[in-house]
Parts: sequence; structure tokens; C-alpha cells
Amino acid sequence: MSRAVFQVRIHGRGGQGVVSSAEMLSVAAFLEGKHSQAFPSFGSERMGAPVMAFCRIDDKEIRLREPVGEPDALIIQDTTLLHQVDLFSGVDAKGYLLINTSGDIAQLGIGEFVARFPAGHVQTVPATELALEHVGRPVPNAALLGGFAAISGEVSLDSVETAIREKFPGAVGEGNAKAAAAAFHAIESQR
Amino acid sequence: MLKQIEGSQAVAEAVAMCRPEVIAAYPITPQTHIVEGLAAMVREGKVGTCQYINVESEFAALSAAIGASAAGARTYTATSSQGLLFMAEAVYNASGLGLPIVMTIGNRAIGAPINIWNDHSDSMSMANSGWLQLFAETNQEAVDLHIQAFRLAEQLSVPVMVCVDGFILTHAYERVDIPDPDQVDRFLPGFEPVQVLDPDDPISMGAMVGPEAFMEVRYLAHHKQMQALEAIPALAADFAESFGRESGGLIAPYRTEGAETVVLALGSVNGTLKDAVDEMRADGQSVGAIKIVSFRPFPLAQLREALAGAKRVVVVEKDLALGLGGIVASNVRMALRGLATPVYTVIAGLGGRSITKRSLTRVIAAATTDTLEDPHFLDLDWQAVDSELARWKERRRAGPIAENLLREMGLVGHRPHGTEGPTS
Amino acid sequence: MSQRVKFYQTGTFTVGNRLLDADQRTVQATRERNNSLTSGHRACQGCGEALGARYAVDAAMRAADNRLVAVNATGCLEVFSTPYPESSWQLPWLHSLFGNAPAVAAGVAAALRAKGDTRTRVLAQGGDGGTVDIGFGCLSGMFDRNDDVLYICYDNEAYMNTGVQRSARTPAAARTATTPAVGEHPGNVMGQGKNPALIAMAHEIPYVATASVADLHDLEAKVTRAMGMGGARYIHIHVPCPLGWGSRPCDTIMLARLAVESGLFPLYEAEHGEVVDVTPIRRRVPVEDYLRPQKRFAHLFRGEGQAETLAAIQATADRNIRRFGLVPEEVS
Amino acid sequence: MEHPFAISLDVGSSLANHTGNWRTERPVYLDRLPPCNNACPAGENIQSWLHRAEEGDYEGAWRVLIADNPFPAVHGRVCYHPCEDACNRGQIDETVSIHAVERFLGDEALKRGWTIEPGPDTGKKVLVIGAGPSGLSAAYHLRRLGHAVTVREAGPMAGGMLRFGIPKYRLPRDVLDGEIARIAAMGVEFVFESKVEDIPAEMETGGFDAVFVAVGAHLAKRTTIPAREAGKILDAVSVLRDMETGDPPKLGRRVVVYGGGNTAIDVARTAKRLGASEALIVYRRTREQMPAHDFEVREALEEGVLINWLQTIKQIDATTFTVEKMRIDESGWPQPTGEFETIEADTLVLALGQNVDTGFLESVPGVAIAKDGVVEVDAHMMTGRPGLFAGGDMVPAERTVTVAVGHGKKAARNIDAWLAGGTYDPPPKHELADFDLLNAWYYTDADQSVQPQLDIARRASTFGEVVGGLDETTALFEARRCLSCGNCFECDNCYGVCPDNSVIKLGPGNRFEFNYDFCKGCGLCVAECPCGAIKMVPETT
Repeated sequence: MSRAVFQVRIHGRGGQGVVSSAEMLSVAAFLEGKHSQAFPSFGSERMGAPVMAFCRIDDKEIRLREPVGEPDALIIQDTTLLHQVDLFSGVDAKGYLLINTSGDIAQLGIGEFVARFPAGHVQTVPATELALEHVGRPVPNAALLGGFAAISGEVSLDSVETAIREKFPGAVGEGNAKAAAAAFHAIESQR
Repeated sequence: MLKQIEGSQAVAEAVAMCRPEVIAAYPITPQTHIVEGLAAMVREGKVGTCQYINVESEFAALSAAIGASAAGARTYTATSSQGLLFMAEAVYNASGLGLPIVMTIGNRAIGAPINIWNDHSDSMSMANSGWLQLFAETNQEAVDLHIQAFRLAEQLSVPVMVCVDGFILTHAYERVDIPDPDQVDRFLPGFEPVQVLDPDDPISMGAMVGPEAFMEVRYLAHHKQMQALEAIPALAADFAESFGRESGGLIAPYRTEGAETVVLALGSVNGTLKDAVDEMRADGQSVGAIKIVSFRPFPLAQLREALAGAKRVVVVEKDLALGLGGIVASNVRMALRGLATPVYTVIAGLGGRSITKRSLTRVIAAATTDTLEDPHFLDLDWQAVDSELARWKERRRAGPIAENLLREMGLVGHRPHGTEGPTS
Repeated sequence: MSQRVKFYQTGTFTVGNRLLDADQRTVQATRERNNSLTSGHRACQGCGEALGARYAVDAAMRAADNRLVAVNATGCLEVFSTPYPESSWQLPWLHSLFGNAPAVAAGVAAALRAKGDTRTRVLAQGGDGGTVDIGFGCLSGMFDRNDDVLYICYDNEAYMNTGVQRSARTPAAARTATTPAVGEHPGNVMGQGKNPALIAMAHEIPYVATASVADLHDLEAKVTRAMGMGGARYIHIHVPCPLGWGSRPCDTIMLARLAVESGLFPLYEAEHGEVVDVTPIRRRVPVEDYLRPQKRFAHLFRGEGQAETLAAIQATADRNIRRFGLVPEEVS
Repeated sequence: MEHPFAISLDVGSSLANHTGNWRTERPVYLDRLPPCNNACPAGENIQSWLHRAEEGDYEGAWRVLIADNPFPAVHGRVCYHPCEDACNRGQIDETVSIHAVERFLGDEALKRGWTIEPGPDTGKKVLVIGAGPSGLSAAYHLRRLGHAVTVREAGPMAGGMLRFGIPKYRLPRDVLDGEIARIAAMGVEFVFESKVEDIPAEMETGGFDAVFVAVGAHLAKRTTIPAREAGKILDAVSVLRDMETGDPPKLGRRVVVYGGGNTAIDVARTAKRLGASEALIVYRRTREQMPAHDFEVREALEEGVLINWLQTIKQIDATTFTVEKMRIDESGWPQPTGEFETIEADTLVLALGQNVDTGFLESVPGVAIAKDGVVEVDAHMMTGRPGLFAGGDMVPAERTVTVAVGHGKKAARNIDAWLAGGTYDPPPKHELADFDLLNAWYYTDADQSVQPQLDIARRASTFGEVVGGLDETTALFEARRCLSCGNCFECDNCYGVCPDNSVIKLGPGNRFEFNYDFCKGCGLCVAECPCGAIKMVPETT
């Protein structure tokens, strides 16, 4: 009996690579021989608007076509969304939360909410800073995927790096892969 | 070759492998990524001598396709929604002229209110235009149907729409087995038109036909659709043999053996539906599903046979014939004419409304106990509707429905009453 | 661009002349002409469009060495030439819709290019309604893409096929079914309409010309010149309609001639948006000479007449003459 | 190609649809009578020979021309060309210079030595009396018809008034001689200085089957002017005749010519050439009323001839002439004013017209002489005596060379018919090609060609030809100015302008025909035919 589908929801703003992030995550899973499905919260959002994307990972064919309402993991690319959008809808306390911030959870005002999660399921990573450092642009998506690999174990860092390089050939891909690796190791080191 | 790939890109790659000679394209969400992908491939020289025409409208897109096809070129275009309506005149014209154009429809709702999200209103509006309409459940099937569509179109000299759910499929990254170009070449021979604009053998195409022959012309077009009822399963079988996987056909039953309740749907919702069937079967309920791949021609006999053992039929459809109800359900009722089998209509997913497994399960369950109203509007916000209806009753005049509803739902600024402008 | 031949009694103006060298004769003068639009069509007696179409397509056929595909917009020309079961065309010909001929032709051209057929050329044609009104978007698109198509508009100045309704080419004061000759300002409204040749020029396509069914040498020279070029080309041909204009069938060419000679229909050609040649007026006439034989203008001459309107129409002609330098001595 | 039912059609299949049944009127081709032909006293088919000349087929053109007139080189010089007065082109720009082309063709024939074969021998003999233009013309035409012809001429040379009435500077004698010689070469027998006095006797002895009399009008009219002392008075006919036969007449330094016709002009101009310092024409009416052709008056004035209009000579006193001024009354007649002047002159030449010498005819039974001294003939040019025909200046008609030549032709045809025991009925004339039947738009703008003229200085002292001929290029150009009124010249307009493609072009020289299967009867071909060679006729069924 195969295990149940793993569902990820990524929140961010238009221009932050939210959709690419879901796509790269699905590619990483595909590279490991898994079935995966990535899709955006379809819309006509422009730069800066709140956006979502979804990714499902499974060992068998994924037939379900509905948006991810009850994610197993939530990736939050922009903390400014925390109090504007119902980010945590459908998230149960067994899930994972990965938040892009250079600060700590306490500063975000969600301490009470995250306290219910198992240890290590809620992590922050300074993805924007890592992106600036490795890519030269404040695009946190790749770094967060590295972090996701670290907290969830659903995909390996290797696969994430390969997926990133596939999506962004050349120096951009390399920089993003490095940012992902840096995030991965930063979280690993926090454990 | 397996790829984790966006649906649009997969379709673009499949189309490219079919070696179209002319592609006419106009952007419209959610179809756009397909023609963008093809534009790149044509520019890179990956599609032979294919000519890519950036037209100024969908009307021009299909018109250019008509010209190209009449000149003997394998021709492709794609559109969605308003775009399909804008080319409506040409849609009928292409089929009337018997031109085997293949067109992808990235299915999307039709405004007003403008809405870029998925439903099947666009394809349904052209269901009786003389084109064949094949609906894909997955991106794999979308790829496979395009390959079959060119052969089918050219075999019968009739245009084919391959309907792919906008966003849900077109924008979804998933695993697709992209066929080998040689494999496609073997399956799809070169285009040999039955008529072509040729200076060495000129003809006049597109005559004006009066009452003395118009009925016959229409009958013959209908006859082609009837021929397609045989050609489509044969093609699917041939495809399965060539590519080693099932795709296409007229209909595809899922766990219908012994099912008392059979749920019918077009397109991608069949995936969710299958999950729901599995769940309900696991729960001991006698439920099955049938995917209708070919909406035109509509497989009346095949459905009647497949539904012979069903006690009831539920049609989940992403369209609404205003003033009537379900379009697919009406067609299904025709398949079951003379039988007492109840057919429930579930109008779902209009304008991109999510169709969740939970909701599907709920309405199917209601159907199994024959407690489902017909038609049923899946996950309709009755509070919003009732509130607007109450307002109508109060003011005896309908306003802009969409705006009022959004206000009701608190999604746009709510102005105090009395500031909307003059009322009766 | 007139092909002026040396003095031969009637060299430049008649269709042919036994005295002319073969290469100076018109296509229409030859027994070998293609008769692309042949006998048995159902155009009205004295139809200018039927004539213009044969003139233009035959010339194009010769220029294309008989390898030509025509795309036809819906309209009179289409209806009278191809009612089932008979076609009057003698070349590969396709009719699709009213407003899409330019796009269909673009598709044909693309198909030929895809197939590596560099010999076969594409011509699209339609009336003024199909071209200037309903088909204008597609036409502009064709110009924009510089598709390798010669588009010919046969301008008879209204929707004749449907019973003479106003188009954007209907001239000021003309009576049509939708601009009846009643009220204070009878006929078509002054100051409306569009000039597709000038708009085509604004696209800076390789070639734009106006021509008249009254000047065959000029018309054929322009078609031939256009066919010698690639890319999007546009020729606008004035073709009187006895039905819609209320004129005698035998006056079709005379009226076309008077339109040119009055200055109301200037003949010129342009390359890449620049006028390169004009056909001068030979015997200038007042617009009244042109208007009077047409019943669609009868209200201008009835009772008190419409002196102001006539003056305004004359002013239009005068403006054309100034603008294009149609009367050489008036230019300086 | 196999193609779908109904929506695709075979090319050209509309040929099955015969739209000819739409027609209520049908176009038909016809030849109309061009006004030039209609006006030509010699009955030349001018349009036809111009048509050939347009193609550069000068011999062909010439042969069409001489079918009617054996003297193209002469007529191209001296005919007053009523054809040009009638020419429709005059309403567009200027008339076609028909005479100039005719002259070119005539000169070309002389230059190239083109000859004419007589017709097959009929065994009939015809006597022609008078070797003037009419007699020569009759002789020529009779020979063409195969009859044996003898010409009896009282004078020493053939030519009549061509030689004795028209000065050399208008008609060089080598030209005249050349064209006469061509007639002689056809086997016409000439007997000169042999006046015929008794026609029936001559017929009898000569075995002539018919006679054509054309002795002209040679008797100068005279007027009575009171003379105190008679001065030197001559008549114009004698002066001009003397120019040809004997010594040039002695006219003196100052010459007055009395009269207003072409002969008066000719004499005045001759006088200038003979050295007169003053040649003055006195005429009692205005310039506009002068019978002389304007171009001759103009040329005369150019050469220094003086003309006193509105004067009559009232009295002669040796070299002093008293003239009275005249005025024109309301009805156009000159009236005396009572104002007098005197003119000094050495010679007075009377140019007041000529009468016919009909003495030898008066005794012929059946021949009627009219009051004004001319011989009456019927519509067949025959006098009251069967077999005796007459023409030229001696019968009632305008007295011009061309009329005379026309008479010769007409008489020849009638004689020919009479000899065969019948009568000559000319074919009915076609309807006239009036200007309003033309579509003048189509004709290229082209001004009339100008013939070169001899310098004034040389005209004063020599008898060199005043008006030169056209060179080939110019003659061709002029020929091509012809509108071809009423006669198809294969411009292809009908073939081109038919919206129904229902004109069949039969190829060069064969014109066109209508395909009535498809012709809808719109009439565009008629409207756009430049030359009016098509007309619409009602469908009869």
C-alpha cells in the first residue's frame, strides 16, 4: 500500500516565482520517480499581488484536480502576507510550515499558532537574503525549495538542485541552486 | 519519453511532432502558452518549414488556417473562450468547407462577466458547428488526442477541436509521456487533401448553395460525424497499439461494472471523479463513472449501451444552457430516450469554481438516494443568490448581477443603498 | 502608372489597337487572355465589378505565369460568380467569409511558403464593404504582417449585394437604402467615409495603387507592377454599379471615367507609403458631369437643387486635384 | 479534381448558363459612312485607304484610293478637300489632313512606279471627248472595266484645266504628266488637236459603242466696262493657258485682276511670279464672301498680292482704272456708294468665270442644253441621246477638279452598265457616322501635321511648288489621326469592355463577332466603341 499524497501550498506575491517554485518542486519529485502535479492558483494577478501555487507529490498517478485545500506543507515566501491573507487555511498541526524571514517566528506574531506544530515542522529561512547573495536578485523561491527539502524530506536537495538547473539553465540556475543548498544546510544545521 | 512538463508545453510539443505546415496564432488566456511554445519551436527550426502567422484576432487566426488548409497545408491553431466566439463565423466556415484543421481549445468561461477561468461554455457554444470535439482528461490525453486529431481530421476532411481544460490542464505541471517523433510519423501520414487550391488543377471552393442542395450538403456533413463514430474508436485502438497506452475513443467507463449510479463528465474533472468513485466504492456504494471523450460526434449508442445497467445517471458538466439546464445532460437523455433511467444534472465548475472531491461525493451520494434536485448547482452560494433575488423582488428590476453579487459577498466596496444611481 | 505608348490613333486609351506592338497591348486585347472570370456569371448588365475583376485577375494571371490562387470575400462578385452548380472562375479560387479574405489569403500564402512553392502567387479580392468595413481588421493585419498577398478592392461604393446600403466608401450625398434621399440633408452624410488606399499607405506596405475600370492600361500596369513585388500590396479599383448608382448599364465606363476626370477618384500609386506617381487628369470636368447621370444623386438636381452640397463635392474633387497634383499646370 | 458536393465547383462551369436570354436589345456590328467619304465628290473611300496607310501599307492604301480616283498626287495638291470640311476630327482638335496623306500616297506611287492593270477586254469601244480631269477619269475607269477607250482632245496635251487652269506652283507638271502617263499605259488611246464636231458620225466611223463628253468650260465670261481709251485687257483662262503652251504672257509691271475666285488668285500670283511689281485683285464684295479658298487668299497675300475688297471697276482710261467703293446691304449684296478712286495698272485680267462651248452638241438629237449653257444629263450621266454621256464642268454641278473626276467615274460605271444592257445602281449608302456616334475620348491627342511651304522670297520669283509634301513619318502620323468614323479599326474596345466576355476576337483583319449565348445586351460595347461601328437593335423574338 502506497503512502498518501503529499500536498504543498506556496504563498507569495506576483513576481516572486511562486508558480515556478511549485513547478520546480514537481520536477524534483518527478526526478525521484514520483508522480507530481503542480499548478498555480489560476488568475490574472499582476506583480505584487498575493498569489498561490500548489504541488502534489505521490507514488501513484495523481488524478485529483482540485486546489490544495488541506496542505501538508505551507511555504510562505513573503511574511507581509501573514496578516492579509488566510494563509493557514486547511493546515493541520501535523503539517510543515516554511517561512521566508531573516527574523524569528516570535517576531511574526504567530507564535501561538505555530506552537501546536511538532518540533522542526516550523522553520524560517532568510531566503531573500540568500537569493541576493547567490543570485543577485531578491527571488526567494529556489532557496525555499532547498529549505522545503530539508524540513519535509519529500524530495532530496539533489533533486531540487537539478530541477532548478533545468528550469534556469546557466549562471542563474547555478546561483539559485547554491541558494537552495545554503537554505537546506541552514535548516539542517538548526535541527 | 517521460517529462514533468506544463500541459501547454506538452501540447505544443505534440503539435510540433505532427509537423503542421501553418500555425496561425493569437494570444488568449489560458491557451497562450501553447502558441508561445510553438512560436519558439518554429523559430528554432524544429517544425520543418512550418509558417507561423501572428494574426490580429482569433477571427483572422482561423481564417488564415482556412486559407492554409485549403491550400493543402496541415494547419493548426488554438484559442479559448471569447476567442472561439470571435472566430465563430469561421468555425462554421471551416467545417462547411471540409477543411481538416486541428484547433486546441483551452477551455474557459465566456463573459460577461469577463472571467478567464475554466469551464466548457466556449466549446459547447460551437458544439453544433460541424467540428469534431474531443475532450482530454489529462495532459497525457491532451497530447495523445492531438496526434489522433490530425489523422482523424484528415481522414474525414473535417476539422477537430481538442478541448483541454484551461489552467487545470494547460497550466498544470505533470508527468507526460512525450512520444518519439518517429513514432508519431509512423502513426500520422502526410496530409493528402481531397481538394486543394492548385493552379495545375483549379477548382472553385466555397460556392453559394441554395435551397436545392443545402440540405444535402448539411446531411453529408452530418454523415461525416456519423463516420467519425466508427473512425474514433478505430483510431484509438490503432493508437493504443502504436503507443502502448489507451487514449481517446468515444467514451471511457471507469468501474461501471454493476454500478447502479453512473457519473458522466467531460475533461479533467474525470480525474477527481475517479478518486471520488474509488472512495465511494471503498465505502460500499455502487458507483461508477464514464468519461465522454467525444462530445461531437456524440456517442448515443455507445452511451446507451454503457449505461444499460445503470439505475441512474449523474452528469457533471461545466456549462449551462441558460433557460434549459445541462447541455451534456440533454445529450445524454437523448442517448437514453425511451428508458426510465433518471438523469441528474450537476452544473459545476463554472468560471473556474473548484470542483472538489468532497462536493462531488456529496452530490453523487445524494443521487444514489434519489434526493438530488435536477439540475443541481454544485457549491452554489445560495446566500448570495437569495439575497440578490430578494433585491430583485424588492426593486422589480435586475441590475448588474455580477457586481451586486460581489458586493453581497463583500468582495467589492459596498456602497450604501441609494447611491447606485437612478432606479425605477 | 500609365503606360503611355507612342501615338497610334488610340494607343493609350483603347483596350488594344491593331497597330500596337504586342508588348504594348493590354492583356485584355489578346485572344490568349485567361478570362479568369468567364461568361455565364450572373452579374447585372453592365457590371463594373465583373469587368474590373476580369481585368485585374487576368493581368495578375499573366504576371504570375498563370500560377495564381484567388481568395474572395463574400459579396456581389462572389455571389454572381459561384452560385451552385456553376462557377465562372478559371483559376483556383476560394471563398470563405465576408470579412476574412485578407487573412484567408495570408493563410494560403503561408501554406505555399511552407510547401516551398515560390511560383504560385496569391490574390485576395472583395468589394468595398468586405474590404473597407467588415474586413478592415483582417486587411490591416495582412498589411501589418506584410503577407505576400495582392489585395484588390473593387469599390462600387455601397453594399450592392444586399440591396444598396451605405458603406464607408459611399460618397457624400449619395442615396442608398440606409441613407435615403429625404430630409434636410438627403443622401449620405457629408464628411464621413474612409480612404483605404491612404490607410494602406500608412502601413507603409510595398505598394498601394488606385485604379479605374475606365483606364485599362493604367489598371493593368498597376496590377503587373504589384505582381512584380513581394509582400502586402493593395489596389483599389473603382467599379461603377448600374444597379446601385442608378445609371444606365452602358454608362459604366463613362461614369468611371468621369469620376477620374472630375478628380473625385484620383489615380495614383505609392511605394512604402510614398506617392510615386499620379495619373494626370486628361480632360477635367466639373463634378456635376459625373453626378448628374446617376439617380443616386438625382436629389441634387431636383427642384431648387442642392447647390451647397454640389459645391462641397466639387471642393472634394478640387482638394484631390491639389493633393495629388492631378492637373499638372495647377501644381505650381 | 474530385471535390466535395456543391461547396466546390468545376472551373468555368458557368459556361452552361446562357445569360443571352437576359437580353432585350442586341449589339450588332455595322459599317457607317464616314463623313469624309460622304463628302468626297470623287467618291473616294477615304477612311478605308487611311486605314491601310495607318498600317504602313502604302501601296494597299493607294490601290484602294485609285479604285475611285486615278489622280491622288494631283488631288492631294489641288482638291479643295470637302472631306476635310466634313472630318469629325475637326470637332476634337483639327481635321485629318487627308489631302496631305493622299498626296504622299500619290507621290509614293509615282516614285515607286506602281501601275494599274486594265480589266479583261470586253470588246466594247468608248469614245471620250476631252482629256480634262473628267475625261481622263472616265477613260481610266472604263479601261479598268475592260473597255477600249479613245480620247479625243482639241488641245495639244492632256490635262484640261489641270494643266491650263492650275499654275505649276500648285501642281508641278511632272506630277500631272506622271499620273496621266499611268492612264495612257493602261492602253488608252489619245488623239490630240482633234476637235470632234459631229459625234454621231464619229461613233459611226470609229465603231464606238458609247461616248463620254467632257469638254469642260473654257469660254471666259466677259463684262462690259466703259473705256475712254482701251487698256490692255486679258482673260484669266487665256493667261493661264498661255503659261503652258506658248510664251509667257506680257502682263506689265502693274496688273489688276478683276474677280474673286480661285482663278483670280491664281492669275495674280502668276503675275507676281512673272515679275509684276504690283498684282492687285479687285473684288466687289468682302474677303469672307470671296469664292476663292481662304488658304489661297492667304498664300497670295503672303506673296505680296494686294486685294481691294468692296470695289468695282467703273471705267478704264488706258492705264487708269476708276473704281467705286461698295458696301454690303442687309441681304449681303454689294451696293454702290458713289465714292470713287483711281488705280494705275498696265494690264487688266478678267477672272469672272467660264462658259461651256456646247456648239458641237446642239445638233445631236436628244441632247438638251440648259439655259445657262450646260448640258443636261440624267441620274446616270446620260444625255437625252442613248449612249451619249456627259460630265465635268459642262454639266450642272460644282466646277471642281474633284467633281469632274467623280463624274468620270460615275459615267464610266453607267457606261459600263449601259454597254451590258442594264443600268448602274449604286449600292445603298450606309448611314452616316456622325460625330455624336463616336466616343472621342479614346483618340490620342494629336495636332494636325503641317506641310512645309516654300520660302516667300522664292515664291516671288519661281514657279516652284509652294506647298511641300509630308515625309513618310509625318504622313503615317497624319493617317493615324483618322478616327475611322463608323468603321471598325480593331481597337479591341468591345472585346475588352464586355463584362460578360461575350465578344469573340477573330484576329487581325477579321474584326469581331458577338457571342449571343452570353451577351446580356448591356450596350457597353456600343458606348465605348470609339468609332461608332456597333449599334443596339431590339430583340425581335
